[in-house]
Amino acid sequence: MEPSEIFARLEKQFAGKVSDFKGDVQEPYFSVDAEAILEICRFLRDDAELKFEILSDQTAVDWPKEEKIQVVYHLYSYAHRHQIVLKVDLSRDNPTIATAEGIWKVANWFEREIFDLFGVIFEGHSDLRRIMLPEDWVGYPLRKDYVEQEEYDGISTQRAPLVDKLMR
Amino acid sequence: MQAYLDQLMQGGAFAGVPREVVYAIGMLLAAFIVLSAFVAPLAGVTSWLERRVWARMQSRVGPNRVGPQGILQWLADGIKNLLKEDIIPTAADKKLFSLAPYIVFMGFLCAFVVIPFGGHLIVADLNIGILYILAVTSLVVVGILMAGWASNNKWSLLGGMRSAAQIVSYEIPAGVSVLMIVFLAGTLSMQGIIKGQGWAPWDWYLFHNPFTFAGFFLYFTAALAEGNRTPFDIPEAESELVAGYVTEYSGMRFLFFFFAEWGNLYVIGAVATTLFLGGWQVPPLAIFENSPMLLAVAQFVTFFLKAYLWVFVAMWIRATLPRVRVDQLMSLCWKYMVPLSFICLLGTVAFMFVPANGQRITSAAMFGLGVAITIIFFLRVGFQIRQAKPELYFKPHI
Amino acid sequence: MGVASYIKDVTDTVKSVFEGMSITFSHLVRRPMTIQYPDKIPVPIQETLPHRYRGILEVDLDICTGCLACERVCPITCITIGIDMNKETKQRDFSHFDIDICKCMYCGLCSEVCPTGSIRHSQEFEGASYNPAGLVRHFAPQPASLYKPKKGGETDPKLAVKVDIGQKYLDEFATPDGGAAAEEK
Amino acid sequence: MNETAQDQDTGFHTEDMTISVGPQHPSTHGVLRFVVKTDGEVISEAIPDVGYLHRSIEKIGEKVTWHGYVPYTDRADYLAAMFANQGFCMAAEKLAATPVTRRGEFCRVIACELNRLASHLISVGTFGQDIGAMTPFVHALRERETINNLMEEICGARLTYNYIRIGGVGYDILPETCTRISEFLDHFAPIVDEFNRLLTGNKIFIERLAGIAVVSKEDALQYNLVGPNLRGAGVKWDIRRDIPYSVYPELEFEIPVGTGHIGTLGDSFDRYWVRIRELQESCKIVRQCLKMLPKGPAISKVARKFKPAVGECYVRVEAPRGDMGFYVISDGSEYPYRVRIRTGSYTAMSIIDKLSKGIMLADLIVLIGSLDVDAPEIDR
Repeated sequence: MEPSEIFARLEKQFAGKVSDFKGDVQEPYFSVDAEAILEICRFLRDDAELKFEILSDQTAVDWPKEEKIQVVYHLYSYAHRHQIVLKVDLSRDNPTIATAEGIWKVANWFEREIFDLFGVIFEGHSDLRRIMLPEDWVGYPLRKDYVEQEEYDGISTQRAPLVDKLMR
Repeated sequence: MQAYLDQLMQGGAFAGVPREVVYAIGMLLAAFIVLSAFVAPLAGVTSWLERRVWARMQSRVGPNRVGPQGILQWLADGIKNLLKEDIIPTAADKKLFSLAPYIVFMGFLCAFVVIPFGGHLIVADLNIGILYILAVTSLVVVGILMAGWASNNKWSLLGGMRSAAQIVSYEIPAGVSVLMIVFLAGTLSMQGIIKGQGWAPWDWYLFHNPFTFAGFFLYFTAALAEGNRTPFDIPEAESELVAGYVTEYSGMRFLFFFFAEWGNLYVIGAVATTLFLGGWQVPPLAIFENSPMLLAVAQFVTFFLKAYLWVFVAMWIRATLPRVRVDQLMSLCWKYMVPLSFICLLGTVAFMFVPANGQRITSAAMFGLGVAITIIFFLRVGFQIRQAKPELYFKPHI
Repeated sequence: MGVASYIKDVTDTVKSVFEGMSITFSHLVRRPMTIQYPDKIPVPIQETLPHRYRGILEVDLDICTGCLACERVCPITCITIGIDMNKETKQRDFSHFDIDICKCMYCGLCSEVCPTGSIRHSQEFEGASYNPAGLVRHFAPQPASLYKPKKGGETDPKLAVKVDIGQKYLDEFATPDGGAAAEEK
Repeated sequence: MNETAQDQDTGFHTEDMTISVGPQHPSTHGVLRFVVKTDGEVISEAIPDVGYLHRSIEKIGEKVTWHGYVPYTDRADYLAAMFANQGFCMAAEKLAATPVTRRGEFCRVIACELNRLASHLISVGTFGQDIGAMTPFVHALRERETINNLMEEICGARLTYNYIRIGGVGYDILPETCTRISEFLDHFAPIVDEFNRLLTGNKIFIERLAGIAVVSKEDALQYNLVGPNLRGAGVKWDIRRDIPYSVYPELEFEIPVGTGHIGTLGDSFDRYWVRIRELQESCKIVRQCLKMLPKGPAISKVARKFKPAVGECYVRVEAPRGDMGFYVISDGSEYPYRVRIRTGSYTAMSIIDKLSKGIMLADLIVLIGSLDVDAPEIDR
């Protein structure tokens, strides 16, 4: 199924909850309302014509200028060999979204990583802990305005450069 | 030994010293000589040879720097380990922790008492020799369990527990296989068993009948398991249990465990040789008749080479096979080896009623089978070499 | 468990062990693959490395034009070049040309962009040092003048040799075609 | 604490033992850690703990230029660096609509498949070592060493290649290198057979693998297993064939799928066996590529200041550990806006928690080895 058809189908099913379809890019995507993400994901997975049984990738992108963090879902269907990208915009101050763990189990770890590196809270997640960084790390490194803490457990996070600073 | 001391005392030596003290000092001296002159180099050289053999089987070179072809590597390793810091973990049970290596070591060293290196070269030809060996080698399990428990480490504990289960289970097939030979020889004495066989291969118990032939492999497998060798090295399985019961050991204590393991290999080979391979029996050549010294040397060399062949086989098996899982180890023992060894035992007993002529024919046939298997094996080795296309062996830049 | 499968298990085990042992035994008589390092080879190890080997960076300052292309392209910023105006000769001089080998990840980007082949990967790879500062290579210990390529080829014979070495390096290593394009011509 | 009915029967009080497997453990390849709760030898739970090798490669991607990021992608999975190179370069080419020369594509495939050989060899080799067979491990590494030598000849590095560049490949494969590669392949084919006779056919090895840690097809899809792990579960899915890229459509190769002929479909043996057969398939691919290698430049003209158009793309490549996805966003500047690397080991690691329930401690090692999880790829 073509991405535009998928979008049309979803628009019919979930009027007003999906928007901004972009079809003329490399991977066509559309935006989804944060509240509706669970039901749309479940529909995408279970509908016989769509059958997106694979959550290829789930990640987030920080857009400080637009004041949003975008959670991106890359879905793929082995049965129908089509793919679609969902984007959910969240506020940067309090990014909260429902977990997709119940739909694709792999989302468990993807969401942990997003929580770790972006600070997005996934409501209903069974095990929302930091995964890459230590439990007591401060800040969310993949946010654009992240500043590394100066020391961690008494160890400096910086190393003095051995060669002089660049003179460009 | 005792007779020799008696002789000395009659000659007037050690006047005024109580007889028992002389005996005790004499035994200690003998033990020291055996330990330092035979067992230590043996275990050491075995460790070096194992690494070399292993390396060659893996297309490597192996340790070849210390001494000619690296033969003194074991000395360097020993000195290194002696100089290392002896660490006893704070939470360990200090007494048991320090004691365990010695118990393991003692278990294997005591076996040397009854190993018949030659017609007269034996410390004590006990009339229950083989039973004694089975008994003292089981002491090892006490030491290993002690090490595993006293280390206060979960890996060590798991290793110790595995070892206990393993060694106790494999005593049974090993014991039954030994029993087979005891029935045939009618004695438990090591020298008696050897004297029951001849110098020629077809006179060996190995080729006595099909059941002893199978029994030999059962014994060897069970002995490998008792010696914690691959494929049964699950107590120290380094990819699962880090190092098993030796995880917390370091320096000399660590070395003692491996000393015992490599020495034990020789004990396995020696017992197999005694039971199945005719021991020190040499052909009755004319030159031996006038020279007991030469005879003793020939017997010692024969026995040593036969026993060492099985040490080599154990190294070779270690280089070849993966490790079994702990439950598979148990099922291998109880489902396969125990029934098979009992079948072999019954078969041997039944075979004892076969008339002497029939026995001789069977021996010859079994010897033929043995030779055939060896020939097939070497043909297969040739096939493997041809199959790997050595002419295409890829040469690196160098 | 049937008797047949029981027997099959036993024979399978015996057969596969036999097979495996024949393979390991056959390796006893094959040539080992390893070599004695670092001695016991007829030539120094550096000479056995392929031409494109990316070892520790070296700079031939005599033919460096000071274009700073390597400094800009370095993703890890381990190269720093300082160029000052020499007041006496009114020419630009290198004040320093340092490479932090600690940081360098041997990606080869710098030697590819170099127009004269002055910065290049040597065949050297043993870079152990007692402290990190020992791994900083100073290629311009005292101020040195920049190289100016002359039209119509280099005339100074000493420099000409170096220019040729650099050009040869560029042709054989840094050009993406690896000489294949030249072959076609 | 886990009181079972048996405890009440015997009156004994037993507790679960908590063991920390790793990060320094001989068979957690690299630095993985599992908090394992066991009842004796039987695992009741193994909780993976990752992050010991986190090098923030995704963050670095936002700070270096497009060309400069290629050597960093090497480090994402240093056992199969070529694929990360290719994935990122494909993403950049897609964004900037840069053409790739035909010779460049073939050079890429040759290098990638050689790299796949090297990666699978280390995977099956260390798998043997985990189970206690040391000799196959060294034999596998011996062959990998020759591949490393070939790689050194092709691009000058043994592990972190930085070979594939935006627009093609950095260095052309020379004719003499081609000869050496085909010589190596002639030598390698019988070695794989020997490896099979030595290890794969071994009864103990089969017993250790067959029926252990079975991944059903549903689980494989739910947990998004990819690559040999997915194919081992019986799903015939290979990016090279199903979402074709590069010149793979022109090449003939099979996609090995788990059959469950020994044990159960989707068990450890199937995953292992898929890898072994992929070795042979990769040899086939390299042979074809060497024959078809066209003349021409190896890289197309790409600006030094590479600035792709604003946009985003998601590119998949079939790495040895499965689908490696590169989600790259460009804001039109000299630096990528966001680079996301989605790796096969990461999802494979997340299934271990589920599969480890009720297996033995020794099987956990088999499970880790058969999923071929690779610490650098998980943590990035």
